[in-house]
Amino acid sequence: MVGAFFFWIFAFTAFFAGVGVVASRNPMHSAISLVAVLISIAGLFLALHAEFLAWILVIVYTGAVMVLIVFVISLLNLDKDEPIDYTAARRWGMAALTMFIAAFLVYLYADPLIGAGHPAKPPVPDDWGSVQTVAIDLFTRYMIVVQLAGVLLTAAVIGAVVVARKPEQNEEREPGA
Amino acid sequence: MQIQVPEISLWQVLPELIVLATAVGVLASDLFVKSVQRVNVTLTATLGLLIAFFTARSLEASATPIFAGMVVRDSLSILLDQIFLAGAMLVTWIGHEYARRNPRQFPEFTALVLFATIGMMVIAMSADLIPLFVGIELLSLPLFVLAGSDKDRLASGEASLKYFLLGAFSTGFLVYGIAFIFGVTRTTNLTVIGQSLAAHAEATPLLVLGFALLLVGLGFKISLAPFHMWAPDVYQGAPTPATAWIATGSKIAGFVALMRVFTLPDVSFAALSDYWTPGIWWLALITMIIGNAGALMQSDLKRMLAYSSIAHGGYLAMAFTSGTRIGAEATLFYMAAYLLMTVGAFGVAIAASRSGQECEKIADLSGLARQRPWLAFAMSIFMLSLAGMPGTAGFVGKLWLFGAAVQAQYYSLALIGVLTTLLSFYYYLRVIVYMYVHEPDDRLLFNRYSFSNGLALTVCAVGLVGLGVFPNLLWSTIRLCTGAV
Amino acid sequence: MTDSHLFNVLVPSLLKMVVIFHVLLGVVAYLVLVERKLLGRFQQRVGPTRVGPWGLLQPIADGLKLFLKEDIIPTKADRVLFIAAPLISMITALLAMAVIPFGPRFELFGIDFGYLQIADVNVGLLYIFGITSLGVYGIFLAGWSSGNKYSLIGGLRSSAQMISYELTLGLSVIVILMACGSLRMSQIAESQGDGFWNWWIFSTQWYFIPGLIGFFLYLISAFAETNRLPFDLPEAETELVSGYNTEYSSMKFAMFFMAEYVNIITVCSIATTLFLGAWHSPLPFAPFTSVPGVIWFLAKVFSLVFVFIWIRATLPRFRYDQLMHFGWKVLLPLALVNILLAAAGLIAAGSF
Amino acid sequence: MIGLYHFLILSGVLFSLGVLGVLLRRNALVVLMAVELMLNAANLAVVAFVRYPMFGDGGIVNAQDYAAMTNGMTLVFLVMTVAAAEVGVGLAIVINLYRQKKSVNIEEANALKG
Repeated sequence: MVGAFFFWIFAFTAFFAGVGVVASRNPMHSAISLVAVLISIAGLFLALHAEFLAWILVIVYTGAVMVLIVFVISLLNLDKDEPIDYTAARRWGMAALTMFIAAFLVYLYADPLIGAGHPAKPPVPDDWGSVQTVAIDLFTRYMIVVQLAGVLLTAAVIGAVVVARKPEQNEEREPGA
Repeated sequence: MQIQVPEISLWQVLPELIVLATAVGVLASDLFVKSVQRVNVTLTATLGLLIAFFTARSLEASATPIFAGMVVRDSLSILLDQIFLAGAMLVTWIGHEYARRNPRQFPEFTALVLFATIGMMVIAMSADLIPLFVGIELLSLPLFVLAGSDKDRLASGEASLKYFLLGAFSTGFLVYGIAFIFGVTRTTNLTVIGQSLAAHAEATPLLVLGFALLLVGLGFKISLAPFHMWAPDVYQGAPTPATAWIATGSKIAGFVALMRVFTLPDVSFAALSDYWTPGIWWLALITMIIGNAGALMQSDLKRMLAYSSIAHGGYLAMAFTSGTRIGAEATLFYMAAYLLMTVGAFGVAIAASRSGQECEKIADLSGLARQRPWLAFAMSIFMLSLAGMPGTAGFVGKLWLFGAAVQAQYYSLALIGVLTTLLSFYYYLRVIVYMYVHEPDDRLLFNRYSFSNGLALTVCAVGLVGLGVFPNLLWSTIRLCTGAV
Repeated sequence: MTDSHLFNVLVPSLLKMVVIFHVLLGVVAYLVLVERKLLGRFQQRVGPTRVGPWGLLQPIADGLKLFLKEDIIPTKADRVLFIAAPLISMITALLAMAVIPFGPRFELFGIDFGYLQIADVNVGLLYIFGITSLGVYGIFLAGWSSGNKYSLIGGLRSSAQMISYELTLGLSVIVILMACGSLRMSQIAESQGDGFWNWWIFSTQWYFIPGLIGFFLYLISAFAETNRLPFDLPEAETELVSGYNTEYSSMKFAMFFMAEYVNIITVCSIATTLFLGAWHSPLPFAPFTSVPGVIWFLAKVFSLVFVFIWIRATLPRFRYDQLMHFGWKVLLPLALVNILLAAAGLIAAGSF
Repeated sequence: MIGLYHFLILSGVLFSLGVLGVLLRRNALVVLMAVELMLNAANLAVVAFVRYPMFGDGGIVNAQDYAAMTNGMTLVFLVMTVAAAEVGVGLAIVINLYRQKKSVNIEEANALKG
């Protein structure tokens, strides 16, 4: 019962905030809606016994990534209303998307594995999805991908800095160029 | 609590580590050595890539996955490592000249090329969807930046934005596809997925959805039609060396990812080939037609090459659809040939600049043969090879590609392939006509091209002709690869 | 969930919640007075003395004044976010208090109340970082939604500053996680009993260096996180006319004001729990151990708060670029080196 | 009773909203946010799949389930990492373009046509 209650609360918040992301005319409102979506998803993660991921989601996404986005929005002073575009190509896109959702739901119900009934939900011990359990595997089995993620972040930092850096005026790297 | 650390076999990933060290070394060398010409950067990169190349050659292949099943150092990955490293070297060389002329382009260019190369090498050796995904991103992020590296041109910034937004969009599909595949099989390990799918070869709707989304995600990366619309804009807007690496490295790596996920027998989705081949069949068909038709109408050289690259993606996908061993071999061979001819073509586009003016239109090549005969000759080889003229690697590759399609009884696909190839002669030959027949339309002379660029072009041209005449040089290695996997 | 279970879990929690909440708000009100008095002393003045004996009723007068002021929403403001911003600030500040263990286990009327802590979450530390990282939004949105350039600059500065220093804040605490092996606040507190030499500030491996460095890194970044001098650039009165809260008045202003002081108490409580032995007495024998744990905890917290006020009275404000350089080029590398040190110490001691 | 497909449907809806945002909006930053929505929808699906094994018998979890759990969580963790890197690079690219054009409208990025 308690689980269902939390699910519906978070699911509805996530849905309406998700609509807010897409439908808000002001980018700042979109960003704040996205923060709400992320917090709801973190709540759903908690309901699914993934507490490590839930808090990482809050700390990394809402605490850093979204703050960065919000920062850029206000830095660029983008709080002007932007009309949403309903030109033909985009209408097609929307139609295709609606079809996708419909097909997805039909698929879901037609799937013999799911349609027959809910998959069972085994009771899990306390350390399921806990920081310790996940961290141990992250640093042993998945060590190489964690290292790779480090390389990726390094590349991203270098890339972001060189792209966002102001082009140097009067740069004299090559005389006579 | 007892924590078991899996075996750490760093020497197995030594080429990747060397490239990483080189990337850091390149950044450092630019920091500490103030060289106007940036020779030090190119030299560092070349040295590092050469060492990595020979390290990769000397590695011993083994089909047993390492690092707890995350990556595998089989002969396929070793071969592809060499292809990527060679490609990165060529791109560094042609990029050297571009950077010399456009001093506003930042020196981190080479380092980012190297980071992207690491991503490609990771894709080539992944035995699991997680490193595959991280590899794809490690490949994409530096390329997004490279596309925007020329701050003097508005087009570069726009290309970068378009590439980024579509790349991120496709990542969304890719991740969602992986999510469904994980949901059904409860693992991301390709070997385990292959085994469990082979055990009960039944495609549940969720699995099909997973395939489809994965295919869409990868389709964006390798610009298969109808997911190709970003390619012409990005290729045109990005600085030419970046374009060269986007067009070759990224596309080849995307196909390698497809290969790792879809076709390798016993380890991936090969058991369910009935479900995904029709999808790729149609994509290949549309891609060949759209790519070639689009290229016909272009007057911009890079845009033309972009459509041509889309078309070649179609040819590769065609062989890929067959899912046979000869198909895989043909794909690998054509990848190598495609790398040489495309990097070469972009290299000529860089070299054939006039003072203060980059070569953009095809017409800008007018009269190249008279002033820079070697450039024009090399470009002719690249164009003829792209078109599939006998005597070049392009011809041999295409022959095998079509052979694979015919062998798999995809007659209509092969027929379309041959027809569009014939069509493609028109636009490739047009370039040659401009170079040899047309007079230069103004008095501006072509710039002298640098040693590094000349070297790159020579390597490409010699390689193409060499592989065209003695295809066995590469073919035997490739057979070893597909035999081993 | 059975009734008795509900009773045993929910009632103690609720009671603790009510008590902690009210004590906290009272403390915040008087903290302002304490700060003004102390600042007075530091500056050779006497501070507020008029309202009540020794000015003791000053907080009530201040509160009344704020309540009675006109509540203004600027016309150019983004109404929804303008109203939401102080709420976010206040709520995140209060939420972070939920996992702080003020005292050891205790029983009342035969009911086991557990620790004097509202919720004993097993990822307490992550929870705190998660919640405090949300606190940025309050200040930032206040600055943005006011429709005033000073406010916006204040908001931008604060978000940049808070993200930058949050990194150091998180990394400085890793040392303790490595030594203690738990994220549960009560467990971290329990692990520091029997004398001050067992507090994590002194007892991390490799002598006491990592713990000490970690503590000071934590304290410095805590100043930045709470926007206190010398890092109070987001609201610098002299250059930004109070920055993000320029346009706020009445209750909304009071909420920011309270959130700031609640945050100070929160960071000091976290420091106490993590580094200073929580509720444990400094010396493990009779006269010290007979003092209740809560008293020790509060004593440590208020010593830290005193340091906060002392620093405010002593140091001048940083310039913005100095602040960023200091955060990224000094504190962050130091925190990383510190983690390496601690790891080396732990391995040397055979704890891994 | 909340089951797997409650989560899957929510994830599908959020994903579609993200796709819709990408197709419909012209502000590059909003498009970026819509992409984040897609990635998080995928993450939600993975975490739901971890909790509800589709072939499981509903019994006590065993070591294999733990392996699958950490596998899924690692996937989600890396998707988050990658998304963070992507946002960093993306914002840099947007700022770069804004410097040149004073706009982040992708429809106005039309120097490239052919």
